[in-house]
Amino acid sequence: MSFSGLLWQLFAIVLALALAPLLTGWVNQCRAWMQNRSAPPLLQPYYMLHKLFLKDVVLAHGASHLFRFAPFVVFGCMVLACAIIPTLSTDLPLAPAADTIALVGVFGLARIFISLAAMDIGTSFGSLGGRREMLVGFLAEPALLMVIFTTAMISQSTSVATIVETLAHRDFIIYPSMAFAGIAFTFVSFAENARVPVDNPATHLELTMIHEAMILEYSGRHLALIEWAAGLKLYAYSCLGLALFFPWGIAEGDSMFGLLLAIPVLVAKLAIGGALLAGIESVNAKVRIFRAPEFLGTAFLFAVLGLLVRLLLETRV
Amino acid sequence: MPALLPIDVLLIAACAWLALGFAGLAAPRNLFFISKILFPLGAAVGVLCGLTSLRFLGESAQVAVLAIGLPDLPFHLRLDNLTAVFVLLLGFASAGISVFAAGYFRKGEGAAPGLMCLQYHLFLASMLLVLLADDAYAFMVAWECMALSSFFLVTTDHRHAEIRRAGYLYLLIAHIGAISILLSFGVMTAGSGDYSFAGMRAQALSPFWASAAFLLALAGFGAKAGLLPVHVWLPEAHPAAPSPVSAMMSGVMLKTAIYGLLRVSFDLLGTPLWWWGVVAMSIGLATAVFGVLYSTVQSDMKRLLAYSSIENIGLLAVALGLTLIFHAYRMEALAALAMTALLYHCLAHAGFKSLLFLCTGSVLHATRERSLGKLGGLIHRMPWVAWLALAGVIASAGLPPLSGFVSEWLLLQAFLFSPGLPHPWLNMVVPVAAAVVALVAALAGFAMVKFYGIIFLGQMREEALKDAHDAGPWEKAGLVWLAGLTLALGVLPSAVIGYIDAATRQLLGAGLADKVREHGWWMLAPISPERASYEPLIFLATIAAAVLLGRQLVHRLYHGRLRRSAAWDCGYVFQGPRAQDTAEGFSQPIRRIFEPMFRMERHFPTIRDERPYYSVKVEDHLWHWLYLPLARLANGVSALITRLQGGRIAIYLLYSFLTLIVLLLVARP
Amino acid sequence: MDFFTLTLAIPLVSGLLLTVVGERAWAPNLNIIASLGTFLASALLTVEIVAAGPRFAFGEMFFIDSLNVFFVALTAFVGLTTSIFSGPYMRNEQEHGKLTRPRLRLYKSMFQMFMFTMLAALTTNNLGILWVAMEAATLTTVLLVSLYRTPASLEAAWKYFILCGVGIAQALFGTILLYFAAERVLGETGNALLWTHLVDVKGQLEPTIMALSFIFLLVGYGTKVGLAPLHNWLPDAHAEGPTPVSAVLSGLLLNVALYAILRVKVLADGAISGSFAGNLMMGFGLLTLVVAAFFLSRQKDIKRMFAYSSIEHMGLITFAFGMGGAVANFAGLLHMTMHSLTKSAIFFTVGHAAQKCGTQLMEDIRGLIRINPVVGWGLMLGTLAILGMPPFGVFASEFMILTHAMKHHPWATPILLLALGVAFAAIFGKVQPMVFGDTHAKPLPHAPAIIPVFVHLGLVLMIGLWIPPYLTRWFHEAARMLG
Amino acid sequence: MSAAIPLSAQLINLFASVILLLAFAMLAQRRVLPLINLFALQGLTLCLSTLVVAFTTGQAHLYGSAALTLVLKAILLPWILHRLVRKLQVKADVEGLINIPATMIAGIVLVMIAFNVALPISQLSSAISRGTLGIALASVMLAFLMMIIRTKAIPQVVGFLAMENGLFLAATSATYGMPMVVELGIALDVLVGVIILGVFFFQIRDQFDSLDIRHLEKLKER
Repeated sequence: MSFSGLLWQLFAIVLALALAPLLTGWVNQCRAWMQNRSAPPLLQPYYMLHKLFLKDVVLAHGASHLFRFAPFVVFGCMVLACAIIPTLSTDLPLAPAADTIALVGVFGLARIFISLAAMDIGTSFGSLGGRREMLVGFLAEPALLMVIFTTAMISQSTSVATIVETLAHRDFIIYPSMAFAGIAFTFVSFAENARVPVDNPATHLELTMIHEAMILEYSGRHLALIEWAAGLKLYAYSCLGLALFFPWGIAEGDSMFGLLLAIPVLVAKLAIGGALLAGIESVNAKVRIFRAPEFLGTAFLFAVLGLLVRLLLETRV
Repeated sequence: MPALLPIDVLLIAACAWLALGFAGLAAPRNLFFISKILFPLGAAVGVLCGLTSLRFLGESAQVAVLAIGLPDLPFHLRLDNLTAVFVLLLGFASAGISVFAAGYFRKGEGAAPGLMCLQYHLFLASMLLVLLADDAYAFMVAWECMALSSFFLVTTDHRHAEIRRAGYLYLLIAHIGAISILLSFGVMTAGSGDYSFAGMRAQALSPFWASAAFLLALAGFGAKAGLLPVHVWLPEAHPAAPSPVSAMMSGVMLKTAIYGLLRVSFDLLGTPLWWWGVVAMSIGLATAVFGVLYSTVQSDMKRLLAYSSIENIGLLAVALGLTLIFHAYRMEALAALAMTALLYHCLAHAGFKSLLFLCTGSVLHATRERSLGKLGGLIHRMPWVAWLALAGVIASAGLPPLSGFVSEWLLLQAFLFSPGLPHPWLNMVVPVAAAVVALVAALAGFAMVKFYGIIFLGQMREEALKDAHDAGPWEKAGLVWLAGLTLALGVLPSAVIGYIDAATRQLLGAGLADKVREHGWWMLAPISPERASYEPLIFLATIAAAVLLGRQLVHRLYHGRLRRSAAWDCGYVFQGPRAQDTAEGFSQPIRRIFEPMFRMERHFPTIRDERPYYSVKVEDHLWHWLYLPLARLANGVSALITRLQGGRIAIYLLYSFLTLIVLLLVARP
Repeated sequence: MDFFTLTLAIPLVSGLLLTVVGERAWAPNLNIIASLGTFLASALLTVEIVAAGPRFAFGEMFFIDSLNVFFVALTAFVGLTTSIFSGPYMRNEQEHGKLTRPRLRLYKSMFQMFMFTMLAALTTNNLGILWVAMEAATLTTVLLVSLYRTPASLEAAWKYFILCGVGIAQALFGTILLYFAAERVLGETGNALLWTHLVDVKGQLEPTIMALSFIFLLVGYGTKVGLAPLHNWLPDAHAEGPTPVSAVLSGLLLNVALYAILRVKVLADGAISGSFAGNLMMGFGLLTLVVAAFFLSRQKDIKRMFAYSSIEHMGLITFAFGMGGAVANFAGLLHMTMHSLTKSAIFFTVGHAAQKCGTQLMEDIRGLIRINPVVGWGLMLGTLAILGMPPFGVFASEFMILTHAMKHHPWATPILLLALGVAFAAIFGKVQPMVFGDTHAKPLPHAPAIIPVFVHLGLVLMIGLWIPPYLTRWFHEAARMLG
Repeated sequence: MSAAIPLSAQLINLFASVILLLAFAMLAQRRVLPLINLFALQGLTLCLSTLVVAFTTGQAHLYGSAALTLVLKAILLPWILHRLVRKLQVKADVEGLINIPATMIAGIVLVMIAFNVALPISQLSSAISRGTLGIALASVMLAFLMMIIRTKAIPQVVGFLAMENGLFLAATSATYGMPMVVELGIALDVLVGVIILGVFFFQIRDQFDSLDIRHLEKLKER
């Protein structure tokens, strides 16, 4: 770990903070285009955050300290997640702090806090949202772990940095297992980020919402932080997906050139990814809440299959 | 005067616990004396035990022979590193529980305090003796004393029929388990008649008999630990007991069963066979899935925790199985990893599950309510308990940065490196097991959110909850101690592994400590940092920094204004407490997804109902598939045999006559 | 007068005396004092035997060695505690109108006579006298069992008399056969029934006759031990007699009958090569154990249930002696001791419990711990002890029996454990609600004598944790004698 | 062969056979008073057989035994039983659980068993009592059978006493008598037993208004 490494780490975090709302805006824009709507401005999320920060917090009478504390924790968790996922470089000082398993743990921690906060006021929708979020979570989490296991077995490591290094800088080998893992990962990301087949971030339709139901009672800076954290989560998942399945372009070591090159590559990859995400969302319909377990169960199965394929076909590779 | 050896200190501690118990009997109704003097002293003894074993860990074994026991088999005691790890667990966990208990017992509740004091300290002393015992007789005596004293504690409030039933079931299964353990010991002596553990170690058993011994031990200790299918007592007994006792049973007593399994399979039996591990792992997985699923659908807070204990025991059995597999194939580094996960999870579970049970105790005291359907919103009235319970909940859900995550992380790491096993079939199965473990961990989160959210968050479901009060100073102290342990185990894994490594090394001949120490005390990297690493302190610091910095920045750049208003709830007007999810409602998705796993009796309201209601009762399939048929069978046999006693004297004479004639005709020297 | 004479004379004399003065107010005290005297004499006798070795008395008529002196001491001790217990118990019965003064007189004198017959049976050297004493013990206890003169008690006594009478007749046939065999070796010297002489020549006794004789003796005395399927009198007699009688029946009479079998087994083992006698005893023991265990779960009457528990333990002990060898014999002797002490303690508490609740039906006995915690805890601990829970001594002996069985007869272990498990489930399931829970019963006019219960349980507890060295020596010697 | 058997042995065998015959007769007898008489007759035969043994072997105490048998079994006990029957006004008919022919067949089977069992012992025995042991065992078993199939108290007791007779036969004829002290003890026990039983009969009759032991079937497992 070096001073410059530390600087780059900080830069990665700041970049994440900055890029996350942009990614959300970009996805929204793409979606609007594909759905023949007039698109909101690309910077709309920033405006929203700014406005929300300006607003007073209106707190329900029954809210406890946990309710006020939770947005910060969720935000903190997402910052940490973005800090350890190699976006630009694999040589991050914070990377050893948490490997992929711990990364799943971070997401889990955030989920627990947001669900608990949702139950805190004691409204019907709040607890409904909390319950559904945990439902999605308990199915998505193991699937994600299995995806990670598949990659971890290839690289003999659970450290994200090592995985990326292995995958990106070895001779190019086709791993069939990675295809399974990739599909599973896509499924999981949709569910985790409250995207269409499972949830719809753009509606408040009471009977179907998950994420929005949980944050109904939030306002002002709390809501801003949660929205920001949601953006960060999308960013983190995207970066994780890119790092696992399309790792090329991420710098190894802290050579200035490599790092500088990594920024535009990342932006480009994110842009493509975001557009794809919007596309998939647009061609799909939201499923009933009880189809979500099937959807995620499929993801889990794919992930396990990936693992088995890895063991069956590739152990001697 | 020779220096006091650690084993002597522990013996003195056991005697001290006994003495404290009998001191309580001297003044059975003097609540102040018992709760404010004896129980804190008991806690001090617990700390002493913990510190002694900390000091001891890493040293070579010490033995002692007491002058009591059978004529040719006096009590052998032995303190080695495996024992020391569990004594550590016992000492530190019991210290917190004892302090809590000092504030918990009140006047006019259940049995006389003096009696409770005796049973409680007897329970502690017998657990210590279980860990120290080095021959079958001493072990069985201590083991059954432990069962007995805890049985009496469970049935403290024996006026309720269901508590008596729970106690009966508990003691019955404990006894049957004990019989199985005794048989296992018997097999291990291999007919030499030497029932000291040293004698058993010296035997070289054939694979068949070694397997028999292992399976018997698994059944016997499994009955104590709550492994499927002999788990049925656990969800009955834990809720029935007073909360400190539930905490002690769940946090500490279940671990003695794990201790026994470790002792038998690694110490007494020598080299394991690979399929033992598969058996242990399969049972463990089934138990874990069963436990966590049932835990999510409970409506009684202590039952929920009890099922969660079953889940954790399942995970421990999985870790045990994995260790056995690795050890059987001489992959000692990986075996050490899995065993470290196992021991770590023992410690972690002792901390967080005791903490949670004690929290339910405080809630129970404040509200007199155990049913989740009648609680809610207690974070406002009981902030201490609520915030400390949060630590337990996070740890129990296996989330960073607390203790539960570390052990889960280690376990998953062990799974991850399982390929390379020489057995292709195993190679395939083991990762699937890892998937199940992941599923279980995630479901545990579901259960814990339910537990915490419904008890502490939301609106109060009953009017009376407004009078709830926070825990008293003693209770708080106990909770803080255990929460502190949970946190310490969460953020200082390398240091802790440095201690428990001695036990791993003793059992497997390999350990993690050297590799872990290489990379500094803040980093946990069991193999190498390139392969996997976890730095909980930095992890925690980063999140904390983000939280604080975020808050400061937001407040500095914008403002910190806040006002209160009614909740929004999509404009829905009727926001009474009944609009919230009930305990049953919260778990509805689980019941629906895993429907075949449960035996449900549901009542749905119809249009014609005058007073419509909905109810659901979840029961255990195994109870109906295994236990009731067994009971019917025994009853049938017994009905058949009772016909012997028909009351007619001529028939009785006939028996006698026939016996004589048959013997005369058949028996020949 | 030496201690042995005293041991036999005190119960005989006081028994006769009590038939005369048994209605006086101080008669119960006389009963206790006589029992105390017997106990002291037997204790001193024990000391003497332990110090000086075996001895004869009245020529060669009586013979006291380390085997029977231990039973003598145990019998005298349990007799003492039972007489202490029966004081307030019988007074309560009298005030409930169940017994009249003449009956009480009969009770006291028969109690002492019973003690005498048992002590005589234990100490006699002559197998014929042994038979006579056993029969006399039956007769005295028949009177004790029918003490209440209720239809049920008469029925129980009748069955007891007929079944045990028939049984003991078979034992007599066995004794005659034994004499027949011995006579061929020892000649018509009149010594042919003296055990000490028989032991010296046991190798020369005719095996065929000895086998036949042992079968008759086993079936005969086995009826009295309560071996299945000869046990049918036992639960009735235990349930319908006064509780102190149940205590001594279970605690002492069964032991004495088993002792008689043991004495004969030594001879049979000497005469017959192979383990003919041992196998028979193991078979009976296992059968008894299993049958009794399954009987337990359907009991409604508390005394009946513990009677079946006695049968079960007798089965276990018989099995232990059947296995033979130093360890098993040691364990069997220890188990006999533990069973006597524990079971009589249980019957003491059961007596008080039944008296308090006015019934022997278990479903009507509830919440003992609330009426009288001492009785409640006594019953609970006693039950746990008899079920073989450590740290009580029953576990110590069961541990030795089981481990020995595992070593030498592994096939029997599952059966033993099954029976013990079933018994545990049955007894504990019934006792727990009796001890715990709520109740409406009222206290009794005379406070129960509860010290005997805790003295017994205390001893049992002590032996579970620590067997005194002299006791060990004593057991070892006796076990060696049994071969 | 037959010439080799001395007269005394022939006599003993004869008496033993008579005892066996009487045992069969008792098994077949339906009425109470003749049953008691048969029992007395059996006691008398036993006494005679003992006398023969005493005379042959010259053992003094066997004369005592014979006298004891005469007094107790042939006179005292039958007399007590007679008195009891009169006092208790027992109905004369005896009801059996199974009919007489079946009982007889069972009895014959029993005799065969008994002889078979006693065979190895008889071969060991000295010539004088060869076979008596088998007969003694057979009469014990027949008495046992009688106890099983009779439903009234008094016949059951008679069966019990007949069993004692069989035992006595074994003790005196097969083994030339047990030591006197044992015989005295046995006799005392039998006497006390019968007295106690007599007391019992009155109590049972008081309680149940009958001596039918089928009333005594209340104590059982349900």
